[in-house]
Amino acid sequence: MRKCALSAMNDIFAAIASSKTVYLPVDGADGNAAFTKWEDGLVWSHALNTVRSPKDFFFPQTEDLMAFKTEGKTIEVIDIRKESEDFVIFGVRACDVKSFDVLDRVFLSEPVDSFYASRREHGVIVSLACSRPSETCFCGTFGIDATAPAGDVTAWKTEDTVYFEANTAKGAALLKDIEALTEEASDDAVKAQQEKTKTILAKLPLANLTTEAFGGGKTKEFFNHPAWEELSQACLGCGTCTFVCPTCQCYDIKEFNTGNGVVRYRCWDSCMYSEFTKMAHGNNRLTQKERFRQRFMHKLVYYPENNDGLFSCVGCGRCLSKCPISMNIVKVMKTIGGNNG
Amino acid sequence: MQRIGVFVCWCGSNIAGTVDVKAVAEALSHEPGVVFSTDYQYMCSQAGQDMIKASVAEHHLTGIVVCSCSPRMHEATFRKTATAAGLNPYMVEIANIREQCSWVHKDMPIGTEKAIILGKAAVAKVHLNAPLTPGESPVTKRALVIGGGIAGIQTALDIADAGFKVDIVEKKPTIGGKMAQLDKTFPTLDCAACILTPKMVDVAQHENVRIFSYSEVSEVKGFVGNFDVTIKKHARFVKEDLCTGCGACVDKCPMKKVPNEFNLGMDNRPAIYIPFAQAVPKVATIDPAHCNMLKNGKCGLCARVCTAGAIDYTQQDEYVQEKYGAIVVATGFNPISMDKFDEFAYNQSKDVITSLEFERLTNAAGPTAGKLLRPSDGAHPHTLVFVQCVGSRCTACAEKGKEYCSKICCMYTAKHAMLVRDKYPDVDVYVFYIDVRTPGKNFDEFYRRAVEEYGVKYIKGTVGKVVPENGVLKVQASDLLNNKQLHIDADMVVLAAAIEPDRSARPLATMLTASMDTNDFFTEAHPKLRPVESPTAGVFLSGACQGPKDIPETVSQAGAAASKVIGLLAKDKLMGNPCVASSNEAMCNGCSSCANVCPYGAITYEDKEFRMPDRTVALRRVAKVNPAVCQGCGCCTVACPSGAMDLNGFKNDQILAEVDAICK
Amino acid sequence: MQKVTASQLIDRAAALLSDGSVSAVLGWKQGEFDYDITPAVFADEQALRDAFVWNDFCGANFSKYLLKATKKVDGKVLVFLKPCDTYSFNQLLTEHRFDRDKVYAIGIPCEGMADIDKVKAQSGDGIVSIACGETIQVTTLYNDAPVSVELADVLEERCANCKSKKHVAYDELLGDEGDVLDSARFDEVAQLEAMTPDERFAFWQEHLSRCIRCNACRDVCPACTCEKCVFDNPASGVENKAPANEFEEKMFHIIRAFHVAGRCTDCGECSRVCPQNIPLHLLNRKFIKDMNDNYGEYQAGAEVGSRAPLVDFTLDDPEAADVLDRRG
Amino acid sequence: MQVNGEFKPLIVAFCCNWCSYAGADLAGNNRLNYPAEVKIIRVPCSCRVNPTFILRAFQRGADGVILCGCHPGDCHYTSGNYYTRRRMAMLFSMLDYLGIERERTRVEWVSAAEGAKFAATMNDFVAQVTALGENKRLEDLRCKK
Repeated sequence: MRKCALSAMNDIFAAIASSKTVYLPVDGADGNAAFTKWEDGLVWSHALNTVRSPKDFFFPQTEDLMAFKTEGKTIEVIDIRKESEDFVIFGVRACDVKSFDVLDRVFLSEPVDSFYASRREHGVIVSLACSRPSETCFCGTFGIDATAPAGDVTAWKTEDTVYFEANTAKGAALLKDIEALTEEASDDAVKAQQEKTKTILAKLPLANLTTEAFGGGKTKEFFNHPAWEELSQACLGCGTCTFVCPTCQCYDIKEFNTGNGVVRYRCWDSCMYSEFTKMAHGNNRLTQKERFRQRFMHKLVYYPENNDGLFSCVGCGRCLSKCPISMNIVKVMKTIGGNNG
Repeated sequence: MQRIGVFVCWCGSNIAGTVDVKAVAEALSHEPGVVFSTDYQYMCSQAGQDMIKASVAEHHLTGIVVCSCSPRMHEATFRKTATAAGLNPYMVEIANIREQCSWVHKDMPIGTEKAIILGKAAVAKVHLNAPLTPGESPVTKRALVIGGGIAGIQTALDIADAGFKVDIVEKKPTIGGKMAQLDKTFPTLDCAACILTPKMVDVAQHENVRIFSYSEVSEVKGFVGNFDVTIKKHARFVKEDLCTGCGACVDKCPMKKVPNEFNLGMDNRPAIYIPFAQAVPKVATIDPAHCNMLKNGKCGLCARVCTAGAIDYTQQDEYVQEKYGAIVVATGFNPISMDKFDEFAYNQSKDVITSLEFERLTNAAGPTAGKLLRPSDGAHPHTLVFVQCVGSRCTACAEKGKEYCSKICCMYTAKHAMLVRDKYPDVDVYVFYIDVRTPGKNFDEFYRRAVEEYGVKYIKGTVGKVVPENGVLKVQASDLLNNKQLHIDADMVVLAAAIEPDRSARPLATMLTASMDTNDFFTEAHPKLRPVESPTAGVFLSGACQGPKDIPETVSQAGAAASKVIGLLAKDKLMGNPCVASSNEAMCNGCSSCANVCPYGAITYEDKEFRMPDRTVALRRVAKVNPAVCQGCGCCTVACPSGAMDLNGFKNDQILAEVDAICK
Repeated sequence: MQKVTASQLIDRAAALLSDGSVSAVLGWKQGEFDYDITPAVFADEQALRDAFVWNDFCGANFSKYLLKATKKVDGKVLVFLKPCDTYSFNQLLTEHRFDRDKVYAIGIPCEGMADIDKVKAQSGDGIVSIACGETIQVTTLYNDAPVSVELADVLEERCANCKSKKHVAYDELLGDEGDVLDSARFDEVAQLEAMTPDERFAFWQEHLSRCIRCNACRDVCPACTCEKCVFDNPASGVENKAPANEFEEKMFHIIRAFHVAGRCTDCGECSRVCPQNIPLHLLNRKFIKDMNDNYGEYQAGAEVGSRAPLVDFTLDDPEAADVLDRRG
Repeated sequence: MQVNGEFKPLIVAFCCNWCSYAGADLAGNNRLNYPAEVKIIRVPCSCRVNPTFILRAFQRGADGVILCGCHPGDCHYTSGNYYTRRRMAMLFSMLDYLGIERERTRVEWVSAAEGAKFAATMNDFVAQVTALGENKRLEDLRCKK
């Protein structure tokens, strides 16, 4: 385990930034933290987490896939793919690190999404253990240990010191790059913080929420559950939950006519939108109830069914705090699953 | 995908001098969808048009772009060419490369480049053009004239003479309007009744004219060529078809103290009355507010004396429904109320009267049998003061009067002054004026006669106050030319009250969806070029409802309105302009924004059942555009938040395509 | 603290349900953490007694829900309306968006609603419970004793600049009627106007670049009730699902603000729900302020059937250049 | 657009059919020059111009947008330009509020008889936009060549 003084982090960022782009959570003018490209002097936020999840780094909201150039009546197809550059993301929380597993299973299984794969390959994740979880946190429900997040490197932040431990070869290489700026450390302080955090985690309001009732094979049990009607009745049909969600991975492919050609790009889509997966005959999800059900059935039943029991929710709590009408997966799990946490 | 032909015109050297037309044709030939592109010296010539026609056939064109002069010049020409070639005329777009390109740019490369871009925009638009067909609607060959004054009478007569049926609706028991109350008319001083009453008789006897007197329009539905109108006939308690107008009932009626509105309250009439001797229809009317029989069930004298048995105390208001192809508004004017003009003591002294009251006072059929007598005591007056512009041109006192000039007062005041001096040379007559306005044939001559031959004392200045004192009206005034204050002891003061549109006009305008200005005068479709048409198709304007007018002007406008109506009714079918708005009901919210901005009242709403995306059926309020009424301005399309409203020929996507092509 | 209590509302709603005057109640439903309250339709008294809440966190404006509720529910829907909600209610009626006869509206006074982010700024994160009384008592994982927070210090922006405590529509009013207030809601707009164009550009660039086009602002907006929004309609030419670049971000917000101009009652829901804290109300208020300054005071929703400034005109309106010059 | 190192703005002019488009024609009839950078789009009435069209022009690379209609009171459709006046005043004020140069937008009333005014207006507007330079604040980089 390596450590450095919190006050020395600027040097660490500078050292890494000499060869890779560095991103870290920085407090914005609006009071929220957001992953921001590091520049000299930018301060690592103390916020628990960002509003936008770090999935943007691998699966950005919009991304050009290919282009067509038109000249009169001729069309030329342009391959605009290029290899991603190396980058490091600092401060990814345990829940969000876990979300990359969820995304990987979608984008890295055959056929591999080359855009995603390239970014994943070139990105180094420095996770950050939690010490002050919020009431909206429930990563424990999905078996995630907030005090020991995965990632290429795990970091723990105390009052004045940052501890690092490499988990992968990529991580080890990163620590190697900054070896001169860090020193060897015992894990006592980390252990103490973990202990303390665990007692807090146990006291969280959602600490006892479980996934017992859910998982693959539960489609029949839940699909026609009468509670969907009531749960979805206030849903506005906006895309906030899906867009702040670290595991939502649906996208639409669209074309933009630039006047001189066409750009084919993809952008996040939301199963909450009435236009989602609309086909020539219309839409098979007729009302917000069906759209709402789709989202939660996907997270809690369909996805685990296809992915060895892995749920596509990591308990980050973003939808709990950001839904305009405060309807969220916890309320759904408790109502449908009969789980009173 | 369209198959587009591009035709670039040289216009001799007009275009070709600054634009390389061959380069334009060549450049546009590479645009997607263009299957044929050529240039020619004069595209509008017969040979040029023949070339277009041949090309349509040869290349199976579905759309045509002509790069030529302004569409204002030859759009119609090329649309006809397209029709002749078997294409829909609206599949033609013009790129204006003459007026807006070759003529304003001097440099050949620059002009050529711009011409190509304008051509591309036209090509982009034609891609999205769709064939348009003008809607057809039948025309009901009957006109409605609302108002039976000289304007309405003249309009009705002219329409009727052309062979069309006309109905006149008049809210008073008789037609005739204001003109029937006048004494003499300027500038010829012929008697109003002598020229009006024969027309009243003519119109009443005309086989094509029906008169609904004592009636009002209560509902208007429909649109140009197809109005459905409900007319409310007030109960007059006298059977119109039986009454002979003998007047026996009028003589016998015991209730004789009803203020006579025809004489503006200066004398009385019975509860059953005929407004004046030449009234049309000459039928008695019972005033239910004063008739003892109707109020208390006691009396019944009139029924007893009526040998024709025309009296019917049980008569009810009656509603008549009729269809019309055109509606003429001729609701006329009234003098404004003098209540707010305390300075002239109108409400304090009977000897302060309005000019219209003065008309009755000098009229042989009036309350004094035409003798000039002071209303308060019937004495012969010696000094008369006329005050002009009372409530007119009132820029500083908008809450009291009107900002506009009432136009007729200068002339009738000159007339009044002259009449007084002619009959009673012993009477001193003063006229206070701001300006004397006499822009009419023989008008200024008339005014000068009043001053020069009749010795009327015209004083430029204003009357500040009129104070009734010991049977005399103390008039305080200023003489602006001599810069002095004047004090005149007058026996009578005559106020040239401003005129305003009749009160019935505003609700009528709402029913007709015809627009009005802030003074409640009806607005014309165009102030210069369409002065007798309302912006609402099929509604026409006659007389003072559109603005202050004297009799000759009213009569000429009445004739003009009639000719417009005749032009409309002469058609069997109305062919609409197909470039009108239409609403995509699936997207319409029914919010009324579009109807709020429509200047023509072309948009109505209906509740319609829709299959919703979730397969339920819902009743939704949606906009409907009447293509026969819409004029195609497109205002509604921008007011519509959902984009449900679009305009044929200038659709959103067409304009966006033009923008895109230009900004490429 | 709210002047009318939850039990007063529940009792009244229960009475109206039981005598058949209404067949459903649109109200606020208890959440997980005392502050995450969800709009809900209550069908019977038991449901009301179980979960209906009314406290300092009941921000949701129910007017828009009436579009769906009045179509779905047989009989009348009882809706509770705060003063600002009543303006939206009227505006929707002006636009014929729901059947007034199917609604029983109860006006309730409002002392302003609390912004949970502002509460957390005082109490800290890790909220275990919140009790709304004279003050807001917040119990957290990280404080030994409850933290006491004054409602006045943690009001949502729209409540801190409340325009009216007067209900402009209701069938019945619980509690006392308030007044239209002289609010400072345009101050921030004026401050922006006083900046240089470069500063304004930087301000909006920073804020709008955060937009994730989740459409929460649009979907919560009581003025945005289009059957089909232009931004969802491929035929409109402006449809898009993502803020692909700076232009798209601006385009969406300009057009959205323009479409609701004259119809926006300034209820503030857009800013309340924005997950990225974009001050969207500053766009809507800009239009309101401009319209007030140039065409006379107009409050959308103040009365049913009024004609909004952009579907109206006078002969002597100022020219576009004058409108810009007037502000300097 | 840069032409030989010189900035040539792209100007989109929306002209109502009855007055301003005819005014532009008259400018042509009288051979009154104005820069070819001005490209005119004909609309029936100025009130047909949706703010979307204006934003679209900027998106696609226009450096200035001018809207011309009949003088107030002279609208062929009686009141269209009054609505235009309000709509554009509000839209342009909003663009200004967002920090977009106000000199890039203009409303001008040009009658069918005002060919000279049309040409003078276009000359002036082109000069004004040229002085501002390229539209950077309301452009869509995807549309750049």
